[in-house]
Amino acid sequence: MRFRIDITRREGLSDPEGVTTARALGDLGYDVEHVAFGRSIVLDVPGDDETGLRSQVDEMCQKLLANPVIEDYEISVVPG
Amino acid sequence: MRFRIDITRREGLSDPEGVTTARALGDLGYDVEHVAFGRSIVLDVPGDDETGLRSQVDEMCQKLLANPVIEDYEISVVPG
Amino acid sequence: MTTAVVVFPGSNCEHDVVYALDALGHDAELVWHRDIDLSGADGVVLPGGFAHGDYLRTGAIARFSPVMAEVERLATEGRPVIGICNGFQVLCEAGLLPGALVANRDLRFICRPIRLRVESTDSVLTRSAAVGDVLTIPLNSYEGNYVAPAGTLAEVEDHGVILRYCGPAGEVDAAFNPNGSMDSIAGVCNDAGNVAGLMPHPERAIEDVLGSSDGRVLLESFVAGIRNPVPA
Amino acid sequence: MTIDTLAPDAHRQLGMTDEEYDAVVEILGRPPRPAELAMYSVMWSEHCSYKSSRAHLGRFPTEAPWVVVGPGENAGVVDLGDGWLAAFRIESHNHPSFVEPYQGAATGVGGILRDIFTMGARPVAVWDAIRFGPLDDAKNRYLLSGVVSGIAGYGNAVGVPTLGGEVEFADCYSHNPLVNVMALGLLQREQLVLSAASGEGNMAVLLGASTGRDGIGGASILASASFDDASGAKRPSVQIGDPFEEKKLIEACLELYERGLVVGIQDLGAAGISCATSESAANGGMGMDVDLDAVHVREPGMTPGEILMSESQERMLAIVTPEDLDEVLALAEKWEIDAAAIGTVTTGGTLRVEHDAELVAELPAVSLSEDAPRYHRAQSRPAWQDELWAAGPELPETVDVADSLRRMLDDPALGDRSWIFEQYDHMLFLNTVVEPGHDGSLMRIKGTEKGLAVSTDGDGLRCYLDPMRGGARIVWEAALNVAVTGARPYAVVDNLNFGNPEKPEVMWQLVETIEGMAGACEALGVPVVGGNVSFYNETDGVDIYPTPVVGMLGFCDPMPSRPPRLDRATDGDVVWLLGPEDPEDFAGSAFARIVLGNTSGRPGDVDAVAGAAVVRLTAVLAYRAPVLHDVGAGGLAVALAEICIASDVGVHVDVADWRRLFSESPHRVVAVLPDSAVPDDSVPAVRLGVFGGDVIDFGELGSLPVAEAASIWRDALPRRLG
Ligand SMILES: Nc1ncnc2c1ncn2[C@@H]1O[C@H](COP(=O)(O)OP(=O)(O)O)[C@@H](O)[C@H]1O
Ligand SMILES: [Mg+2]
Repeated sequence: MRFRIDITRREGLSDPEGVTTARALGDLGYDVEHVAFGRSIVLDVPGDDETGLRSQVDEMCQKLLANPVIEDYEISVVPG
Repeated sequence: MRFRIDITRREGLSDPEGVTTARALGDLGYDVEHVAFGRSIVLDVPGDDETGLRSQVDEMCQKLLANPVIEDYEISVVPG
Repeated sequence: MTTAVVVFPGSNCEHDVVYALDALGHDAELVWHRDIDLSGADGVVLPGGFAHGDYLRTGAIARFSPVMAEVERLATEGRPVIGICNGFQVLCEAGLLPGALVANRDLRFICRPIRLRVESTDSVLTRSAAVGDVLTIPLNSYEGNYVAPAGTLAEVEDHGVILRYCGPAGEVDAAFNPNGSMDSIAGVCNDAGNVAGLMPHPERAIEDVLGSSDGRVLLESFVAGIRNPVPA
Repeated sequence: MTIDTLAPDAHRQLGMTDEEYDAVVEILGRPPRPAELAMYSVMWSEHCSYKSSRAHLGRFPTEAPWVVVGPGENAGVVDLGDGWLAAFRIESHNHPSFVEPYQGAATGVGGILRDIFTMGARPVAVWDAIRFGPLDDAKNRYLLSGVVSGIAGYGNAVGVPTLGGEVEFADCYSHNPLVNVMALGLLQREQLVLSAASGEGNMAVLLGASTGRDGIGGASILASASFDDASGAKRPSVQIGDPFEEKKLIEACLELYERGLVVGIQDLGAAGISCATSESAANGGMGMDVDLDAVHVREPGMTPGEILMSESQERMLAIVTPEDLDEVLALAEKWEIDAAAIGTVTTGGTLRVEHDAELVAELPAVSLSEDAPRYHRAQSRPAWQDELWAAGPELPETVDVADSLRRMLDDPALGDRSWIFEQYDHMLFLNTVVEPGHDGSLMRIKGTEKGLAVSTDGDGLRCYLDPMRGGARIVWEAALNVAVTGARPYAVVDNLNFGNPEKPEVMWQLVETIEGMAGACEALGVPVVGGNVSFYNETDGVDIYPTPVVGMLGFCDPMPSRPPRLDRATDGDVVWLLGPEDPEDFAGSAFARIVLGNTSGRPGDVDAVAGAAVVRLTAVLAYRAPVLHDVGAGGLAVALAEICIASDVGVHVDVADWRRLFSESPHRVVAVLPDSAVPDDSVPAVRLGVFGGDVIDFGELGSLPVAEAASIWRDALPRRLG
């Protein structure tokens, strides 16, 4: 089964990368209001029991893939 | 309007983050088959003419946000 | 005429480059990235560092700095233009050099002297060296992993590779590839040879008291290139 | 509840005692406004006020003819001659690094760098002294990797090389890692700037990053106060470092100094704007009117209290004359950083803070610092101390020397540390003459003959076993570590990492440690020019080892043209052991810990007279010896092995008594000399043997091939960290 994890910086924490990129887009003459960066991870886990696998992926996020202290994450199933 | 850009490493080009993460997950005892890393950028562009704004965002990607030499990208509209 | 050492916000090796060129008796001047007139420049160095914090993609934002239009002009006119480390990444992003640089294989920053084998002397960085020379020069990067799509790589292999990571006897082999670069590529040049980039820092290897002087031959090549440029 | 709606009696939640609260009422002659209470609670917190340690720090010697600025300012400053000054300081970022290792360590680097360029100096080097729990626990591996990449991620990107440091492992750091970072800067005498705000009508300009809600109270007890949770999980007090912003801030500030545009300047740290404004005003004997509406905020709807207390990173407060204001703002624009005049210097010493034309604070600026409480907390010698001393290692008749050496070389604290320092740019600026991987690191000052050597040293276990002796020994070790490069010990900064000061045992440890360190500094004639105290390093009531860390600055002029290196021993070189030898100093040694599994006993004492003689001779020999290496953790055997591995050559030494190989008595140096002439008669010198072959050969006692030793040693960290 193919899962997709979307990881974003938690609100209230500064996002220097977003700010810097927004400024760069402005210098290029684009009018953008807000830029936020995130990471996405796509992984295939053998099996088809969605709830079981999902909780496994959630565990992976807690342990390794995301940093719960400063990041929020969302898990979704995507077509393999 | 809020757009979301998903950027992924082009097939066949090394994705060290993916490879290393797959190994790390294996070490933690998880059975994952394939891990691919990507980045996502969410940005707000004033206006509501989707096609017009979309091509503008596409231009931003071509020019700055993605590196066509090694990356593919996908643009989608997301709820603001 | 002096050589322009471009300073982007976040650059940090600019003073070292000026110091090294000076040690070779060559004049260089710092140029702020917003300057748009390099008519006085006989050559350009894009130094190492973290232009714009390396945010978004290393080199991605810097390539749009106002000064880059002039850098491209000089490059197409056949003037010597080199990029060191972050400067190399900027030149790749700007399309003045082929390929791109991504995160090191082990996802760790690498700061240590490594060995390089000279692959070609048809570039402004290597013309004073000899093919097969083995040079010890410090590497200092997180995104030093050279990649290029199959087609591009073939062309680069054909006439663009100037330096490869190697072992003590010049052997090129995965064991001596510090960061996973394709074909152990450490430095490349454009078709004309007047634009070249490399990940290691020649300016950090110009005095024995710093551990090595092997970087001199590369910077001497650049200086020689300025005195009589390769025709475009 | 937010800072702005604090009930006046909320002081307890802010970690203030009733007595401290009464003192505030006394000072103000009325109950404090919410913002005022928040300011006092942070400024009077242990972290900002040193209320438990100040009474004892006075014990350190702080004077010497070459001291330009002693403790008290943002960094200590010493004179290097010919107009050159060096500014340096050490800081801890222990708690934040446990909460979020990457950002905690990164912002630790950012903070200590600001302390340096606040003085007018260009930061040129960083050192990191870090401590974790054992690496067989995944959490500790995660913390180590995170801290190291945080230091690398910030230090490399901000463009300041990390020239060295140290690392130790022990159970007591498992839930309380220690991350101490030291930074050094260089400046010309006329560039020296202090934090004092002077000149009525001068402007206070806030430079750098915008002010957000991050890290409010992060440095103080406020972090654990209930308003922090109430303000929502969305606002953790974790701060995100932005090395790019700091790099621009450094260049902008240095240009401001160069053009003589600042009267005074102060970095923003704990308690953000409230601390920076009150301290610069207080230091100048002035007051200040502050307008919070002028502050560039990152998030809409920030309350005055949040703006005042925010600990957002990468900000500085410069005092400039009204005439220069425009030039200052223009320069900030050139470097692409924000700048805003947020205050005016006033006479009378009052700090007045307004927001929306409303008065949110009005208090005597000095009262936040000078009137902070001072405690003489109870001290008592721990009941366990005697048992600890009695339980020292039992030395067997014989030991398997080769196998013991193998096990010690495989220890993460003794093995190759390049896994760490090769992630740090340690070459930028072309000053690094002796890079990390030897003893002290040595940097040149371009355009002069001068050299600076630095070593950071701590020894948690020994300081736990005997705080006074342990404290003295780390100073003596640091002194030898710089002496082997040819430098003479010149000045010291210290970072005192301790447990809960409300426990008499911890206070005893602190006082003993300071006594030991101060005594050693006096014997060496080195002043302490700055430091930092980190208390409350305890988890579930268990305190860490008392862990002082010294940052020793050594100075040489001229610098040796070919300073000693571990990799310069060759066939036929004669190897000597210099200094007094005690074959029975095993308490707290690597051998006892690793081979005997014993971490008790009483470490041997230092010998000031002999120690000083060894340091003196070592610094002299550095001008002709190819290799000098002090004998530290692991004793003589490990010191020799390190030289053999680095130089890829064997050695043959004959010592009949195995204990001489592993004992860790202080004041000893291994000296490699090209000839067999006795080095000098001012210190005991024993001819140990000769280099050659490819085996580390201890004669009767056993031997180990250099290649095998090397691969074990090199793999010690990688095999654990991948
Ligand atoms: N955390 C660290 N960061 C950078 N360098 C380190 C670190 N730990 C150790 N090193 C380097 O490894 C070498 C050996 O460290 P150490 O054994 O503590 O030296 P010594 O025993 O002489 O004090 C030194 O050059 C030191 O700078
Ligand atoms: Mg040492």
